[in-house]
Amino acid sequence: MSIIEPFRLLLFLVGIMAFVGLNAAYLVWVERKGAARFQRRPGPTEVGYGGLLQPIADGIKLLSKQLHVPPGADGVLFRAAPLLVMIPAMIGLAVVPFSESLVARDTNVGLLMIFAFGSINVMAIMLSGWSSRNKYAIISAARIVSQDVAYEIPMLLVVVTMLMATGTMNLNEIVQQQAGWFWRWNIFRLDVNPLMPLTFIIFFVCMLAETNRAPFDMAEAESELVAGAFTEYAGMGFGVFFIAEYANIILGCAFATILFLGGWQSPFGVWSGVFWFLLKMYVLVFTVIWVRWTFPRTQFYNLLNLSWKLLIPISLSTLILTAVVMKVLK
Amino acid sequence: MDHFPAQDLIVGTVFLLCVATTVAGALLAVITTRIVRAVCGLAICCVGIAGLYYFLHSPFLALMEILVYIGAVCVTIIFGIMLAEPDLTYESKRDTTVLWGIVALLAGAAICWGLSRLGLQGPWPAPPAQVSDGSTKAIGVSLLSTYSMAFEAISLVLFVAILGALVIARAGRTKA
Amino acid sequence: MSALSALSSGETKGETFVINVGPQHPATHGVLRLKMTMDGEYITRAEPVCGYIHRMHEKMGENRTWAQFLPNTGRIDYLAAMAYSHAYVGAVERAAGIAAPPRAEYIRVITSELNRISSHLVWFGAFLLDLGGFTPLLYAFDDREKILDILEALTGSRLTYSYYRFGGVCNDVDDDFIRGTREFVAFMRPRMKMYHSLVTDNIILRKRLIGIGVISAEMCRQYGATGPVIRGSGVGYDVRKSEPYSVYRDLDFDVPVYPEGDCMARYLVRMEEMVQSLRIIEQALDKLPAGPVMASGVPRTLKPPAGDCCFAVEAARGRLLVRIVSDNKEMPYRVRLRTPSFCNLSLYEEASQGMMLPDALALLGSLDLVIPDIDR
Amino acid sequence: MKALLKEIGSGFHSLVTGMRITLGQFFKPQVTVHYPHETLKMPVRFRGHIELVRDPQTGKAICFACKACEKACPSDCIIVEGVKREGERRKSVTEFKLDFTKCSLCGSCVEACKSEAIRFSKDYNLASVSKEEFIMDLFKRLESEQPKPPQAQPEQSKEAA
Amino acid sequence: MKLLHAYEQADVFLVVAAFLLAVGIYGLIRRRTLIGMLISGEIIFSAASLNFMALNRFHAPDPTVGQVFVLFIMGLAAAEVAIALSIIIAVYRNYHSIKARELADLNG
Amino acid sequence: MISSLQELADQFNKLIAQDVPLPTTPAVPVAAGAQVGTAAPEPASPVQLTDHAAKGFHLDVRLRPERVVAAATLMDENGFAIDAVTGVDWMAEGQMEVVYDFFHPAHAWRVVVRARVPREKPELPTISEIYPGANWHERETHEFFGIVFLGHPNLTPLLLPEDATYHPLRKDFKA
Repeated sequence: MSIIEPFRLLLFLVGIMAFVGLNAAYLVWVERKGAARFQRRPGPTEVGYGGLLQPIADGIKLLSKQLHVPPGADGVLFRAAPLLVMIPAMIGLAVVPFSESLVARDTNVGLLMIFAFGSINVMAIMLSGWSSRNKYAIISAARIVSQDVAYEIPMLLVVVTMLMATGTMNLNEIVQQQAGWFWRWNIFRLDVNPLMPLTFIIFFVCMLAETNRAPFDMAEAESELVAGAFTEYAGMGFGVFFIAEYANIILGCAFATILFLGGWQSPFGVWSGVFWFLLKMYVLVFTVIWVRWTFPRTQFYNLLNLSWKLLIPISLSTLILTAVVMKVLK
Repeated sequence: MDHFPAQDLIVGTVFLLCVATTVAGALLAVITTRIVRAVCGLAICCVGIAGLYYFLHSPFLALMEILVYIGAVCVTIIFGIMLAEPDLTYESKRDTTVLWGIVALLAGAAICWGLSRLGLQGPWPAPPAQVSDGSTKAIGVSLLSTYSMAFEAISLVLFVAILGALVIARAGRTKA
Repeated sequence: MSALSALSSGETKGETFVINVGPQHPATHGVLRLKMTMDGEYITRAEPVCGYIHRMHEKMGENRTWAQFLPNTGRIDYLAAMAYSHAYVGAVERAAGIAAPPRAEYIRVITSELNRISSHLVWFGAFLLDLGGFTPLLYAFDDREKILDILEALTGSRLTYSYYRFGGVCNDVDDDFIRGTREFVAFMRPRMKMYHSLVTDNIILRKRLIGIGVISAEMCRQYGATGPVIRGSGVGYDVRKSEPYSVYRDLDFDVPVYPEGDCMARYLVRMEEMVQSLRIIEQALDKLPAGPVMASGVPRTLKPPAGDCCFAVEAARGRLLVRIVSDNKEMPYRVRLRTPSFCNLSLYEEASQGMMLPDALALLGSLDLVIPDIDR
Repeated sequence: MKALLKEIGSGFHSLVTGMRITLGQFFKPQVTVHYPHETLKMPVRFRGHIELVRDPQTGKAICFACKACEKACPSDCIIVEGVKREGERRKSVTEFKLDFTKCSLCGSCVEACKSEAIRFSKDYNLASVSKEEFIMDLFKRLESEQPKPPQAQPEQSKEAA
Repeated sequence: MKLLHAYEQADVFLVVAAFLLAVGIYGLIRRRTLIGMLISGEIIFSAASLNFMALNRFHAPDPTVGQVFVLFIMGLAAAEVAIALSIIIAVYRNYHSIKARELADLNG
Repeated sequence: MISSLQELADQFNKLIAQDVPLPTTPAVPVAAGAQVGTAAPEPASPVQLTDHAAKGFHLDVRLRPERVVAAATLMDENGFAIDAVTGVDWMAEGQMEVVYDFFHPAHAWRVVVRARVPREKPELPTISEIYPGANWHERETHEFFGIVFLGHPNLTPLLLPEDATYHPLRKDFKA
């Protein structure tokens, strides 16, 4: 360990926190503006130019509110849940290579790291729902578990497929393998698996479900469960869940970019860098927002049907296909 | 100077923190009266153990510990609590008689003391020359070569467990 | 879900628990309350509790002159106020033996049908909102705004029009109105196609609506459910056809009927009805006769001869019946408003049994309830 | 199996179509009017609260307190008082109270008025923190205004796109 | 500075593992509900895993064997939890209690 | 199943044939100030075909309160749907009228069934067993008029507050 390493790590940690914070704040703005554009409204305009200061105003508002613990709730868990929900995104982003050198911790098990800590997310939301002592919240918590468990399986299968194709769990190496023109990206690696674009779509769908975004926002389902697991949260408790939602979207989109879209590689084989990574990631983030403002919410059993009857069989077959192709053809 | 000044101090402290987390989590898991907090204790304990694994040069297993224990075991248990725990997480104190508490405490202390003695005094073979590099490749190779039979057996056990769980859980259900 | 049953106190038995949907809940569009006894996410009993905005319009009718009660009729179903005025005006005209001139009748039909489209657009948006789709709501409101602009220019108000009078309507339509309405009709047709490809064809929506919340024709008959609810159950009952009032006899339109009885059927009935309404409006504009818009010789203070009579219209939500009893005085002896939402909601308890919570809310949305229409 | 594949295909197609439509709307101009920066012009028949009309010749209120509006009002929110002064043919109004908290904007009063002495204002920006402000004396309001404004209601609005 | 290099001594890990086992057994005896017992059981599993890992690191000739066994233990633990919880739920359905004592009539 | 309204009228006639004739009360009260000529002519028969264009319904049936269930069964057998149940308070005559509206979903038939109960003891059997939709209508009629529907499963206020003891649509009710 060199003398610089701890400082570098600290710097990155601060950087990631700032990145997550800023992104969460401004993705809210993008989401509101985007939703407004899809619905042909102006969106926020009053605070700052084009409403650019709106997230700050919202943040101040949330900060100035009291975190109310409902009577009968489990106060410790109720307060701990918002903290817990931030951990996975923070740790996950620490292993994400934004560019060849711009990575907080370049580890050999980066891929596993994102998944391992991602599982804390489920537990955090479940605890928040449980500890609120609210019927809507408990229904929501039960939904979240079934949903996340159901979608973790196809997602893991897809990732295992990618693991077979890349042969490494080091995210930086995965990106480096995709250097060159854009048909070298994993999503177009049809020589490894002819169904690669489909695999990407499955991954994207699972990511939407894992981050509880529309059309899979069963847990929040405001027309049924008011605000689901977050019903009882006020002030910054709610704010943290809000930030975590966007942090998880960022992480999911960054992960998809690395696995499928060549990370920081440029589509033309030259001038690769952090710019391309962010561009690809934000295009995916925009797609997430776009999907949300287009579709109605799925019903619970449809969601599980989709996972168990469609996504899992397809992702299993792509896994087997990849194994066969790689064993037979190589 | 290619070493950070207090590197030893930091690493040592982190290790001790891991040990403390493990111990605290385990104690929380068995002492608290609220069952959900007990699960949280288990989760904390697992985080600590994951840290210990990391210090044992096995980051892969550290992450698997978190993935399996927190992501699967703890979540499943909380889910089970939601389905089956009737009186909102409290374990009533009445059932735990003082006698049982003392018996449990004695048993725990005895086991702890005995095992520690055994562990500390045991004639262990000499440590290997080279330390494992924590590579996942070696694990994978041995899983699929030396221990492939056990691997298959475990997968069979998991499969049967899932089927069994489904059958048992569905048995009392009226609605499909 | 026993943790939940531990949360509900007293009224639970075994595995069930009670949740309150409403009176303040995003799914109830107003102050309706549903007391749901649930087993997990399945509903064992959903009891509607209404009356939160009950205003006793029927008693108000007995304390006002015949003409003074007219503004009230626009405030019962605020989304389709024209039909309610039409029913009341029709009943009083029938009792007093007044006949409105043909131009007025045509204007009534045009405005009623415009109002029906605007009401269905609100339903469309709100229903999609119940299902978690926000964007179609805004598109629907954009279209509805065009109708409201047309009606505001004609009547002076956007929701509570108070436009009809005993013996006619209070303002004549002008060329702007006719041009604006024709433009709207031309605009709305491609818009409906857009809705179908954005919403109706959507696989998520289809999965959520097809086969969900089936209401049989027999159940509709026993509960007196009417309008799109009964037409979605395969019965082509429409007051405009079965008891033709105004000039509907002279206009050519179809009554859309879907036999499935599920949420999708009711959805499609309403979507189809909007197209039919456009057809009616177009024809009525073509046939719009010249002449006065008020009958002559309507007395200033009306005293219909003693007796009772009814007038039924097809409001946006179904059969609306106004029964008046007169004792030959300035004020009605009795005004009875039989509103469609009341009867449509009454079958909810039976129809929602055993459904999952989100499906039950889809069913609730597909009934297209307006709360003041239930509570009056 | 074939049906399943067909459903998957058509379902996927429907999702793509939906996203194409919303993206198309994304690039279209917005349809909302950005109140209060933009306002709409109220139509001629807009029913706001009522106000008294000034006789252009005399500069006084046309209303002669016949109380037709008071009778027509279903909500009892109008109180009109008038006196018969010496040398005048008709009564003249001294008090015209509108309890706007009760008014349902039905327009019966304007319709009942035979001499067109009341009309609807085009004012829709009505807000107050106290209830009393909506119990307004329209006669006093008329008196306190400038004697001869060409239009009682200034056109402060502009046509929005 | 022995304490700061504790992570390089097998003894520390073995003592922690022994402590975890003891805590697990304490919990197993003291807990009255099935889920509480399950949690204690998981802690005992963890103790075993930790022992495997420690000995693997410090004393085993083949550095993978311990890790492989810990992976197996994790698999078994997951299976155990799945089965145990389904049994608990089934028991709850039939007895409306998951207190071990109240299930005594399962004995006969 | 009937094929014409005349048949239905005959069935009703058969239904009430064995009853003692109803007391001859005018269908509507003639108010003190009104001219006698404007009052509706008293129907000769309790079962009467009416002109839809003038009245809004086709068949007007007056019967004794005990016959209400039989009448509802008759309507149900003939495929009619419940339209509404409501009351009218004829205070001057010391009576309350319960009005049952029915419509036919397939034919354009509208039937009105009326029964009068004394104002002091306004009781008549419920038809909510036959038409579950009548349940809410009867609850509403009960809370507004105080008419008791015997055998009704849940005669609690529906629209009024649950502790309401007053009946606002009675003519002697002053808010």
